[in-house]
Amino acid sequence: MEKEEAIFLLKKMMQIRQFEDKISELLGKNIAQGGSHLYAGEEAVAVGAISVLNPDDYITSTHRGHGHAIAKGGKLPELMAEILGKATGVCKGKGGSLHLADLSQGNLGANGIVGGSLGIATGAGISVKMRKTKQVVISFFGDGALNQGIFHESLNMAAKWHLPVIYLCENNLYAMSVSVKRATAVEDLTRRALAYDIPAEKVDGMDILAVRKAVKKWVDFAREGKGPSFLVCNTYRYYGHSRSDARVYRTREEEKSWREKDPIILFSKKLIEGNVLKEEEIKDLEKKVREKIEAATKFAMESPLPEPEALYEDLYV
Amino acid sequence: MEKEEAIFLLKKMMQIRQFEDKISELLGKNIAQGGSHLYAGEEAVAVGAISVLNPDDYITSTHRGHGHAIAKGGKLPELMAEILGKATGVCKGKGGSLHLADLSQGNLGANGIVGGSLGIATGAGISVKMRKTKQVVISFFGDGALNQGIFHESLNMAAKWHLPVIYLCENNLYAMSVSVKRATAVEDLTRRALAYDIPAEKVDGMDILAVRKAVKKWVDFAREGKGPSFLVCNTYRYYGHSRSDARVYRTREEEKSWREKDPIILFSKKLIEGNVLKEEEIKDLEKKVREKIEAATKFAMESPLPEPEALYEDLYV
Amino acid sequence: MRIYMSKTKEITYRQALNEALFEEMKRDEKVFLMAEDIGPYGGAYGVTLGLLEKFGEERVRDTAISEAAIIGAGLGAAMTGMRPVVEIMYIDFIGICMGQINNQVAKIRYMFGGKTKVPLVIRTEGGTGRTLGAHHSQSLESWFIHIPGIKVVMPATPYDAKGLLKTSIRDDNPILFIEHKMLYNTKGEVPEEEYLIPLGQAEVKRKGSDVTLITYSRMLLYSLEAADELEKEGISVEIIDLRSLIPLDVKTIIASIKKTNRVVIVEEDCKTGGVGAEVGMQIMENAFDYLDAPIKRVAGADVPMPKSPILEKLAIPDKERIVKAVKETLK
Amino acid sequence: MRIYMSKTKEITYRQALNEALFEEMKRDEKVFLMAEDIGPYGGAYGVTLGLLEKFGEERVRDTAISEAAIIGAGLGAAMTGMRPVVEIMYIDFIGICMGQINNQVAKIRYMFGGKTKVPLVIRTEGGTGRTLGAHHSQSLESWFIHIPGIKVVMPATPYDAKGLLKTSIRDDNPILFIEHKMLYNTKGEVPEEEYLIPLGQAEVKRKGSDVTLITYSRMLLYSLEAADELEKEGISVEIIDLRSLIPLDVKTIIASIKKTNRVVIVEEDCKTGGVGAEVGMQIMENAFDYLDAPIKRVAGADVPMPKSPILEKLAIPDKERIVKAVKETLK
Ligand SMILES: Cc1ncc(C[n+]2csc(CCOP(=O)(O)OP(=O)(O)O)c2C)c(N)n1
Ligand SMILES: Cc1ncc(C[n+]2csc(CCOP(=O)(O)OP(=O)(O)O)c2C)c(N)n1
Ligand SMILES: [Mg+2]
Ligand SMILES: [Mg+2]
Repeated sequence: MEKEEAIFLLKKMMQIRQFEDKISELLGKNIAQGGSHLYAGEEAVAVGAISVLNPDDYITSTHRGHGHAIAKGGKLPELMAEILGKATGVCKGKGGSLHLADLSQGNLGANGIVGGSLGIATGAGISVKMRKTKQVVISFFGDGALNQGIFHESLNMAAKWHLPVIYLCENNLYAMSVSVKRATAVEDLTRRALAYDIPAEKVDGMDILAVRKAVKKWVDFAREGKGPSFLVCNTYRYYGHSRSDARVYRTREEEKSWREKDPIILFSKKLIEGNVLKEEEIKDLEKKVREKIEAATKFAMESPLPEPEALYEDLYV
Repeated sequence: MEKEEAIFLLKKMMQIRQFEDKISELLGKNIAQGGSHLYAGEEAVAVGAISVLNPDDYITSTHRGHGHAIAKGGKLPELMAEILGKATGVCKGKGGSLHLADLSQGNLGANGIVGGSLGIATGAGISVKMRKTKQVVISFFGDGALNQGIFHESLNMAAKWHLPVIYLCENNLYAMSVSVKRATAVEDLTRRALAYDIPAEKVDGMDILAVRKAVKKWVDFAREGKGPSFLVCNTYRYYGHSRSDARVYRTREEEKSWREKDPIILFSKKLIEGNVLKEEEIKDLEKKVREKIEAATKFAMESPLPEPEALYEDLYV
Repeated sequence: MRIYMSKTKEITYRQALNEALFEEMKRDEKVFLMAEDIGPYGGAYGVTLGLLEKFGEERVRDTAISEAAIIGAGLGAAMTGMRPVVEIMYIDFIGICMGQINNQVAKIRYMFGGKTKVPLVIRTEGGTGRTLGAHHSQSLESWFIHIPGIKVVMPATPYDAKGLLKTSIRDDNPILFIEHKMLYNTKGEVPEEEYLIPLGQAEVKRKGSDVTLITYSRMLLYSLEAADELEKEGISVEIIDLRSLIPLDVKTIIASIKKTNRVVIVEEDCKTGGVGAEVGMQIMENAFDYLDAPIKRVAGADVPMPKSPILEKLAIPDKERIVKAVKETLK
Repeated sequence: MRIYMSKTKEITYRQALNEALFEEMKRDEKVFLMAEDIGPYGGAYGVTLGLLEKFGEERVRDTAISEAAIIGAGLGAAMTGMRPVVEIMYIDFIGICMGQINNQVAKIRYMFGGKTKVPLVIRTEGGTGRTLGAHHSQSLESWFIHIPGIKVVMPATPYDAKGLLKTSIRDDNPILFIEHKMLYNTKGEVPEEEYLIPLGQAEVKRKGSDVTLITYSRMLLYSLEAADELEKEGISVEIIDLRSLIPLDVKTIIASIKKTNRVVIVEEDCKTGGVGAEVGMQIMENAFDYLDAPIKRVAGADVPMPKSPILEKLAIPDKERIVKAVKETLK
């Protein structure tokens, strides 16, 4: 692993983690309002997967979309401002945490509806094929979204038309409070894809290099015109589902055991052991990220609210 | 096979065939109006499957529902009257061909929406389990309905809760004009069920005894509390999808090859060969059925139309 | 306005709903719940907290995220002898199961010539106020008043919430029961003993003589505030809380208008094609001659709900806009 | 009413739509079709016949029966550079993809701060007349006028069908384009050369002075018949064909009312919560002082559409009911 690349990956993961911790703080202080589903713990998935994409490749994201947005090149100040509902936000304050999007970066958007963007990803795949651009699409969604009918309809469509879409399931074991075990008869989620002859694979979602390797393989597969794939990344969200979640459906021990597999710590260790980075360099990186997050927060907090006229703008072209 | 039983099965199949031929005739003469999806060719499926049910077991049906309704004990005059929109129809003329239902017979209804009754069947399964009645449910649907999201949601729910539902796919190769081949990447439809660990099987849907045997097995399975199953019956509809269908999507040869497997002729032959029934007995049976169909048609045609007041009746309890 | 025959207690709207579910489940074992996150989690807004412990997993069923199947299965169970209470976590998600509600739940009884009944309650919640953005802030009730065969109930107070939910569960027709996210923590008096409220009866929540203000759900609270302020200026507002949109209590509305000759409708949903349009036209058809001024609608903006708190506030009626509309009606 | 600049030909509504699709697909290779049974079958009502042969399987895509994915994929393609025209075979089925239309298609541009556009046309058809029963006879347009972000177009004549569909395909906003099953075989004059019709312009389809009759889609035909009959009795009816419900051409409506002071709205959808309610209230709000009589709605019955031909006929407006309503307005 090249040093530069390692730094890039580690930095992105740190950005996400600190972004989320910051938002948690802002929510606690009521500076951020409304719902926010935090991605902390799952950083290796977004960063690992998106790091193998080209800038003009597409992703679709979820209600837990901060990580994807940052990994896909979203600017921290604009993202932070969006979450605070400011005019300077990436969606001018109209979308908020649940609707971060940036088409100029190929991010077709977070989505407040579970499974809501699966069709969009599939359609982007059609578009790519028709325009013959060799772009690929990664569709992110959770283990809960698998139980939405549109998941199944989309996979069938993608399989039939050999669309260049990687359906990437972030299996963090729970959909809100309902575990995969309680939601579905078959815990091995890859079976869903096999019903459509879509190749499927499971990967350790806490290990950024494992995610990268697997995604790279399926991205190449898609780019070569071989069609869709299905990848289940096993991971965990550190925070509750949303702010009000008392986490009664899981144990503190389970949470602890996953924290021991923390993707940032794990990757840092590997880099140190492999002599790619020194501990101080990592500390230093973390500090720099912190400064960026603080700057972004400052920018967001000092940004103006939308003007009243904005209410009626942007509805139609 | 007992003679009485053989007669019962053959008679039911003949009733359906002649009912459908009669409706085709009435549509041609514009005596029957509106849409009608004819079941002719698929008789072995409905009759075979429903013949192993108890009267208080449930079925849900489809837009191609005449066969299911007749097999589940529907009275021919009432069914015919319903299709003509008469006050004496089983739904008082409000449902028509697409909405034949008779809860007193356990028929939870035909459905104008493809896949529209899959959830209903699943819920009936929940109800049966909660009421501890040992009833079972057969959910009929076509190969096209497999591509509706609710199919997938229902199977997952049934698998998770071990519901006593037999999901029975009438695979007649086409959903309107789109063949299974063109609609889905995987022609082996049983794979869809395996995604939920639901046992699945394919059977020759032109052979009533094969259908009976398979359905009997899964009905017993359900009654014993072992959960849902998925059965694909391979069959063919003789008529076009609906009246206006020019059948450009399939060849006359293909049609002919299926007619050679006609379920009524096939079963008749078997009965003659097995010395269960004589050819004259079968001819006689056919004649009697014809008389019944004529009587039902007469009843329906002479029946009164609904009174204007009926328009506002039956909406709320 | 209400005189209680029995002792009362003060509880929240959330508790009122929880009590209604508890009492009806205890009374009738055919009643069961089926939805996402209603078990250990207790529902997104805590309405079902504790019910799993009391009634077990068979009667408090956590499901996968499969709204269409939840409704479909609820219907199937309702047609075959059970009385399910299902839930769509936010009304914003109801589009996913709109086919099931519109074509199956609402139509099956009529299509089948009245030979079945569908005692199914679909609980959901709607409205703005938590700056959750366009996918968690909608007020979609007007879609459902346009679906013959389903009743639509929208309580604004703990008293109404409990009494109407209990009645809804006992009703043999399908019912869409829409709560409001900003009401769960509001408090009100509720009788200690059991009571029911018939569906289809609006309630005059404030007597007045100058203007009839028609509203429902959370907008009742804003309307009451506005009326208090207007009273100081000598304007007397009569407030009608519809409580159920289907059946709609036109009688109570007309009776009030005959007295005031002026109408303001306050609704949180977006204006075009909203509930106020229908209510307004029913007034037009039944009381045109009593109107001394055009009916006014104070309604949500015709935009998806923006996230930004400042825009969200602008997008829906508030006290000031209501006060202004009432005054304009009096000009 | 129309004066043609060029030579015309007489074609059916079906042909008009087919020509519009053909011309736009030829003009712009980004335009493609995706739906059930539009290929060899040519669509349930024959609108896409011949297009597969002309443009191939990539641009005329037969799909599985997956309405939600059809809409979702159409949206994804529209956001990334294509101009899909998708189809929902009957508007009755649109509930299945209502979540995709309401939450995704209509809202995404606004939610994303205007940073995307969604040039997506959703063609569908609605209405009664073929005694197909409750699942194939609905008029659900009013749900969509309550969804900010999507335009709703409903042509009644071949001329309008062609011109409006072409404009819709070129529009950068999502459009629900609703045809009527009983209009496909109707004929009308259409220019030989290319033309477009702007969205949001109602058309006065008949000039008159006594009553303003507002209608759209198939009800235009019944309204014209009624006006002919009324003319014999000396009653002069002005008929406005809305053509698009969103945007709604309030100006043309008000201009007419200022002249006639009387309004009848004729709509095929069921009355409660229907399009007429909104149109009526906009008149109330903008032209109350010009009204000499209450606005009348002639609308569908509030029931699921019954199969029986006699009941179906009773359930929707006909010439007689329109005539009667116009006369009542004049009393
Ligand atoms: C259609 C729909 N149903 C329910 C919800 C409420 N909800 C939001 S997130 C969530 C859980 C999603 O689980 P999963 O897909 O596993 O993603 P995760 O939250 O675990 O990242 C639920 C039920 C929703 N937003 N949309
Ligand atoms: C949701 C929905 N989409 C489309 C249709 C139109 N349609 C009616 S039947 C049919 C084909 C159904 O195919 P299949 O399920 O295989 O049943 P079959 O007609 O072959 O018996 C279609 C597309 C419908 N009724 N409902
Ligand atoms: Mg999850
Ligand atoms: Mg089929």
